[in-house]
Amino acid sequence: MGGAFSQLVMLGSSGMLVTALIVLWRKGVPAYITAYRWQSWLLAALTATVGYYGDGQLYWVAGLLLGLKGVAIPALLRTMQRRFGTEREAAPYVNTEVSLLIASVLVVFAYLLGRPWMAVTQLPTRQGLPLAMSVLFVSLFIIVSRKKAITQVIGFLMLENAIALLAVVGTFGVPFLVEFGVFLDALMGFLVMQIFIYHIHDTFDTLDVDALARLRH
Amino acid sequence: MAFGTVALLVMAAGYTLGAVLSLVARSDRAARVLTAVGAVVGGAGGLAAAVSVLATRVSVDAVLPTVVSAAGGIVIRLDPLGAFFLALITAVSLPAAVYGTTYMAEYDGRCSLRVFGLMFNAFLLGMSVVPCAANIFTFVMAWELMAVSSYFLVMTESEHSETRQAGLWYAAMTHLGLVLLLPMFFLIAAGHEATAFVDLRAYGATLTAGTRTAVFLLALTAFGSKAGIVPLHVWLPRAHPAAPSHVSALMSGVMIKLGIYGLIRVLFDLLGGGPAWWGGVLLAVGSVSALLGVLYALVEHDLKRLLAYHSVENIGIILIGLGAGSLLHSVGLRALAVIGWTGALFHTLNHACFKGLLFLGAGSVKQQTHTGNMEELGGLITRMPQTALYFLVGSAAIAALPPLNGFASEWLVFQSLLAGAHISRPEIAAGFPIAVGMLALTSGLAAACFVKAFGISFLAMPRSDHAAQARECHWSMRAMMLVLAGGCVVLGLAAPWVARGMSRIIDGVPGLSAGEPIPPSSSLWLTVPNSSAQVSPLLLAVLLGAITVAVLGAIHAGGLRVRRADTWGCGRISQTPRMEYTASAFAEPLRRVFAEVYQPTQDLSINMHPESRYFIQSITYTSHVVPWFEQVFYDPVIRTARGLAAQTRRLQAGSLHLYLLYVVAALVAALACAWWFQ
Amino acid sequence: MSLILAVLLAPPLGASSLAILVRPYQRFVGWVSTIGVALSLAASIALCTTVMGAGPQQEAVPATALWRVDALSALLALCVTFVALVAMLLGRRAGHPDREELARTRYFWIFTNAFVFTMLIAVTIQNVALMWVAIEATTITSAMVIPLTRTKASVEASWKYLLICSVGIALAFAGTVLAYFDFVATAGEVPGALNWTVLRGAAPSLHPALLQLAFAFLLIGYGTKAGLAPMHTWLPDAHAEAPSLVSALMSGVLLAVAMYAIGRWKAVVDAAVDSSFTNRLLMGFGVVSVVIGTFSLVIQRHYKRMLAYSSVEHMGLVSIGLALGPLGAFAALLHTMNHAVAKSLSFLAAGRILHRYDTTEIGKVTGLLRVMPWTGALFAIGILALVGLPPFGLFVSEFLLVRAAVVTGRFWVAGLVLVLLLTAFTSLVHHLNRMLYGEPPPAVTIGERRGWSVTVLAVSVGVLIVLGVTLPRPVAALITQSVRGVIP
Amino acid sequence: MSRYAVLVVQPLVALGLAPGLVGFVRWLKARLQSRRGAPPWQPYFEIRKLFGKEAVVSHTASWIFRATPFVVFGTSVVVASLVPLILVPASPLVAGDVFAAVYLLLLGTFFLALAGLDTGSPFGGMGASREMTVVALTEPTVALSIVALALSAGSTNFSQIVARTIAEPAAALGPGHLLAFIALFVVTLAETGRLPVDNPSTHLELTMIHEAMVLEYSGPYLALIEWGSALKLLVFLALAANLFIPWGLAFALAPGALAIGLASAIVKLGALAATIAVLETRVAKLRLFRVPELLSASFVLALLAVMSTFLVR
Repeated sequence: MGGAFSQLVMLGSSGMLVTALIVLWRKGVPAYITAYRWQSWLLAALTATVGYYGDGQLYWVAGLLLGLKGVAIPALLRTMQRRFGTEREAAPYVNTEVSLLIASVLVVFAYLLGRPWMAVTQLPTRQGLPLAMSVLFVSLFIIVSRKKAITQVIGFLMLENAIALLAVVGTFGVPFLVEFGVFLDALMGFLVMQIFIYHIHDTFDTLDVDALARLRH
Repeated sequence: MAFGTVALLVMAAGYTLGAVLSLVARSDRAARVLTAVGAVVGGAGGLAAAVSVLATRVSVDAVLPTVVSAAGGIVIRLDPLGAFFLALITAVSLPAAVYGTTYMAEYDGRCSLRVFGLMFNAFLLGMSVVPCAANIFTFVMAWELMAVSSYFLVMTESEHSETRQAGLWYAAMTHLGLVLLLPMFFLIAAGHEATAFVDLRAYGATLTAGTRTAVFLLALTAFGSKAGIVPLHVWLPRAHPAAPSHVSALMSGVMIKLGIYGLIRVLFDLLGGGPAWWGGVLLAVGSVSALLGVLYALVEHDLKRLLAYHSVENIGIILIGLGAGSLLHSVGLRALAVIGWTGALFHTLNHACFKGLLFLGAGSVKQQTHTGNMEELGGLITRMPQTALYFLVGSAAIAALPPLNGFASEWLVFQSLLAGAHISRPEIAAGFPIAVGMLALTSGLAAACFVKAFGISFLAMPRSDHAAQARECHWSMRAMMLVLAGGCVVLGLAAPWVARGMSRIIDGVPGLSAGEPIPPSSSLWLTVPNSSAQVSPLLLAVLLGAITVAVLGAIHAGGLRVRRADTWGCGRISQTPRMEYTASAFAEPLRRVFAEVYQPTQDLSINMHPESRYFIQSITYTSHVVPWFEQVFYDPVIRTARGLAAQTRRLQAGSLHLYLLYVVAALVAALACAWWFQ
Repeated sequence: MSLILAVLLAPPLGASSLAILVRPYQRFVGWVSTIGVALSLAASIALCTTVMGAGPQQEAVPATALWRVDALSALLALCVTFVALVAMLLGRRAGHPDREELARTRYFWIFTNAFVFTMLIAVTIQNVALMWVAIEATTITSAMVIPLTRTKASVEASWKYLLICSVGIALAFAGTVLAYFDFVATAGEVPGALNWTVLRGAAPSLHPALLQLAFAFLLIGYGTKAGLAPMHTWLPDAHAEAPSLVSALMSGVLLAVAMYAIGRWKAVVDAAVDSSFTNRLLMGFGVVSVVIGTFSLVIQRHYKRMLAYSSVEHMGLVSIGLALGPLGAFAALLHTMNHAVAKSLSFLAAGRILHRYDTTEIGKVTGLLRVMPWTGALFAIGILALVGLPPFGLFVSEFLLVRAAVVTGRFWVAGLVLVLLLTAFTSLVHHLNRMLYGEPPPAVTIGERRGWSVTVLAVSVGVLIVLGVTLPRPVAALITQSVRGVIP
Repeated sequence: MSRYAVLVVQPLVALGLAPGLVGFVRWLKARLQSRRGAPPWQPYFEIRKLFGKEAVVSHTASWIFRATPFVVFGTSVVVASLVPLILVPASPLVAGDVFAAVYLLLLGTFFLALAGLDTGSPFGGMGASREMTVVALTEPTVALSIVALALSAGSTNFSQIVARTIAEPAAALGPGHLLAFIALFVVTLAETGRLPVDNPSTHLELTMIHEAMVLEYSGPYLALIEWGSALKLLVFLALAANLFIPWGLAFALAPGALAIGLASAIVKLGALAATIAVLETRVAKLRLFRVPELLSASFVLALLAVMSTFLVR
């Protein structure tokens, strides 16, 4: 039982890492949205499998994950993307090759960081921990390096996914009340960011964050 | 309760009431009167407390532990040393307060006299509590209250931009004092819970040599910045002229003395004296301050700024006395050391007296002529005879001319320097003659400076119509100047009696006392133990008086005929004020002699007549003396601060990505630190 | 206990929901929220007295108890409600009705009350993860208020604030999960595991290496919210652009709530491994914050940004205080309280100045004492309190902070802090001079009535002086007891 | 009682001798320049003549102008009573020591400078400014030469110094004493306005220092000031003579000792006056900004004198 379960978990979390890398690799916002949708679906599936092996409450969590992050948020992202019609990502600070290189360095760093944890826990899903950390660092890198406001929002959402993954893999899911609170925050955070993107578009008529550099010193 | 405690309560109540009532006064005039009433009542209380302690030599204790008990609460203890300084404060603050009521009349409507009243009484309260403070928190609280309220007093005429500049310099330097005061006290009380001075004395004895040196250096800088020793005196010539005159009299005459009080209390009372080099440093700093103070006073042409520089000089003289005393004490010649300390304390009292008088005189001149620049004054002796007389008494006293009080205390300081001859170790004794040379040069230059100050401002013909229309000031102002002038004369003539009182106070402080009982000294002669040098100011005054009366009688008996005529001018028709000697001309020879010290900047511009090259239209020559140590010490500090600030501003460059990069960098740093310290 | 807690938390929630339901009568909503916050203040004072008397208050069943109020949280609740009351009394004027303005005021009241509500939850909740949720909610609610004026600057400031703080808070949640992961790995699934009392109890058995890693994440996360350098970059923009009522709340107490979270986690980590690690990190970030905060003050052109940078500096001092043992913690908590009152006073006065001069440039604001004598005087008192002059509270806390540094033998910290305080003092007094004195600009109307708001600000000045001159015994006892919440 | 009498008589004798001393210097200078010159007792006639004349006072002058002559004359007489001319006053009645004497003379110069400024004429101002510069620069030298004497004697009291030098004649010939004597002699030239610092017999106002300040005085006031300055010259020479070569001073009140004292005083003062006269014929007036170099040279001499007393001891 343990082997297949941990294999599945490994598969799921590495899948999420791959979707994060897609954002670094591709250049179009629609591609980022699909990457994010895939990542949320994988996370929901992973939570369900852990629920199957762990306690049953995680099914509800998986369902909530699927509904909110798998369907609702990508749809809102889609409408926003279509409305602002921003096809191509402006030239990011770091070109694709270098970003992927940095991503690999970050993954190695996550593994280095995760090494002491392996000794600590006997959970079958412990293989997923370093992966969760690497997804976290990669999404941080996305937020820092990409110029479009929408891409930064997607980076932030992927960061939320990474932490949810960490929770699921590390502790078989935090208590339900906390899970519900985190969902609420993620949703409200996203909604507020969406409102702000409309604000930015109205006042700056560009979503390029470099324009937001008037407040200095 | 003991009389002393009641008096202290009256003092505190007087000042607080004065502050509150003047804040809520209806009219400007009422505010002025209430300020003075509060100050006088408080001052009287303080004086009574001080005199009772000095007379009975029994300290007065009062504790308000409930207040801010976490930081140690308010603890008051007035011992003889503190009482002497409290007496000095109240002796000058009473006349200054009364003088201020009429002097501030010209500020009616121009600035808020209510706030001025509040700050004036708060300033006096802060100053009076400092000598009574008996634990760290009370001392530092009173110290800062004094600094804050005096900052607002300096800022009363805030419409002038140089007053604002002066205010900023003053605030920064006094805060530097506080910033050094805290670590000094905490170093002494290191590790122990109790912060009362009684415990600090016990801890002081057990400090290691390194900590004692650190405490000495911190104390010298902290109290030096308040007293105005040379590198730290830059605020003094800026802040004192900016404040109203009776406030600068208090600041210059009394507030800087609390720096001296702090030095004595920390170095000699809490730490109980130190190694010989402490005295050497005090002596060196004192001599340099004295000399540079008087040198810069010489080339100064604003009356109040000149007096401010002289405060630096006199603080230098006091430090010479302290330095000589502590050097002799550390070498073991304790009886001789008492002369040095007596001279220093006596000069502190004298300086408070004549500096207060001079500033009040300058205030009257400024009130009548609306200018402090000596080049525009002149001929005031005929228009303001009494102010001129009191200013003359003050000038003679500060130039240490017998039989006034300045001479007595400087004579004692000279004798303490001469006592250096008895020191066996040549490397210590060698410093004393150099100090004698510098002190003598300082007193010579001081005499020259005050001839200029009095001569140019008061004598001959008025150089501007302001000076010409000057009238004698209000009688109350003149009465207060008379009180202080009388003080100078009485302190001068009764010098031996006052010196005996001083040595009894010094005996009270463990770090200073000579151990054996004080030898009885006559009340007519100032004497020096185991040396028959003696001087009697009273006898000198009597001899001078007798001779003058005799000669006057002889001349008038022979029928003195006096005829008024024009001043002789080599056949010139009329004598105009433009022909008189000016202040800059008077100081020019000395400026040329000490050119290396002044580093004067000179620029000469000759512009030719437009039509032809051969005719000169005008020649303008300007020369300024800018104190070089401001360039050497203070400009680099300000430049580095602004440079660092420019760098930090670039940190906030506006780009969101950069900010996020900072967060990630901080995360990596923290994780590395966690990983490193596993 | 739960009744008092209900009275504490209900009013802001009620007022916020009222603002949502009632569209037109915004002035009425303003009055309701002010009275509500006054009720909460009374409740927090009651909480303080009960906590002082009977020790930490907890719900009936400890394991599943959601709320826990000990001295530290009561102290923070007191600060939050006091500053909120003062701010709302001042901010009430914002509710004058015109159509487009009406929508903006409605948002204003909804999110300000929500902001106060989330802060109160953050300090009274026991569950560490839910505390994270509450602090994340404070970011969201306060971020909504900033762009109400819809200028380019405020939109930019709000976007930066939201993004940096959300990233920071996400890292904090990662830290929380790590700690929980460590706890689950050793003690297994225990109900109520995320309550910090349980965590603190189980701390000695946890793995030190993992906890240190978790604390690194937590310090960066909550440090971003607390404005510790180098994560402080959002602070000057957000505080300068937000309406003065909200920036008073944010600068005064939101930073304090974030420091409260760091304090709670420091107690847990110190119980597991000795306090040297956390002290080293806190000291490092504290010193960097004071350095950056002070040197940003030297050349500064806008007075609201000046006040923001001074918050960075003061939070650095609090962080240094937390790293200096029990006496240092006492100084840090007293400093948080004093700073909350003084900073909110200064920001509210700055708001009134902005309202009259309509510019945030220090250079353009001259002759303040003549134009608005009362507000000018209050603004000056606020600034002088912030630089640590005696009659005000901050002097006592800085006095104790330096004493703690010397007692614990860290002389270089004491020396560095004192030099930086001197630099900050000189630059703030310099800027204050430029504003208070001189000729008032022609376009500005001279004169000011001694109105309602001036008396309110005078009350907070009175509080500052009481804290400074006669630190009352109950307050000192409350702080000493709350020090036990931070130092194990 | 007799001790008090001596205390009064000694200044009177000094007063009597002073004009004669100045007259002797002028007469000897004239003879050295092969001129007949006025007889040495000419100044007595001048003073008597001036007392008879009327005093002309400028319109702008204040009471200070009229008080200064009495202050100058008074301080010189008091200093004369302190300095041992004929008899060393052993009584404790002495009103001051060497420092008191120096500062009394400073009081006199202070008021003289003020009087110079009072009349408002540029010459008075110039004289006052230069006089105060010279006095300020001579103060350290005077102080240090006193220190040199006091170091060996252990006190600044005149009688103690004289007794000490008589007790150990060898010390009188030591380097310290010699250097201090030369330094004090240079200071005497500067303080009393002799060449090379100031030319007493000049008529060009721009070159005067001492004379410029007293330009405006006439009648009895001028007499008092002239007499006071002459007495000041005598006091300085007596100081130089009796502190460094004290032999011949009377210690007891016996008439014989007093006669010897008077004789030795006259001889010593005459010798010093002669040296001044010879010096003034040989040397020209220094430019004002070269005077500080001369005074700093004398300061260095005094400093060496003090240092040598350390090394010798």
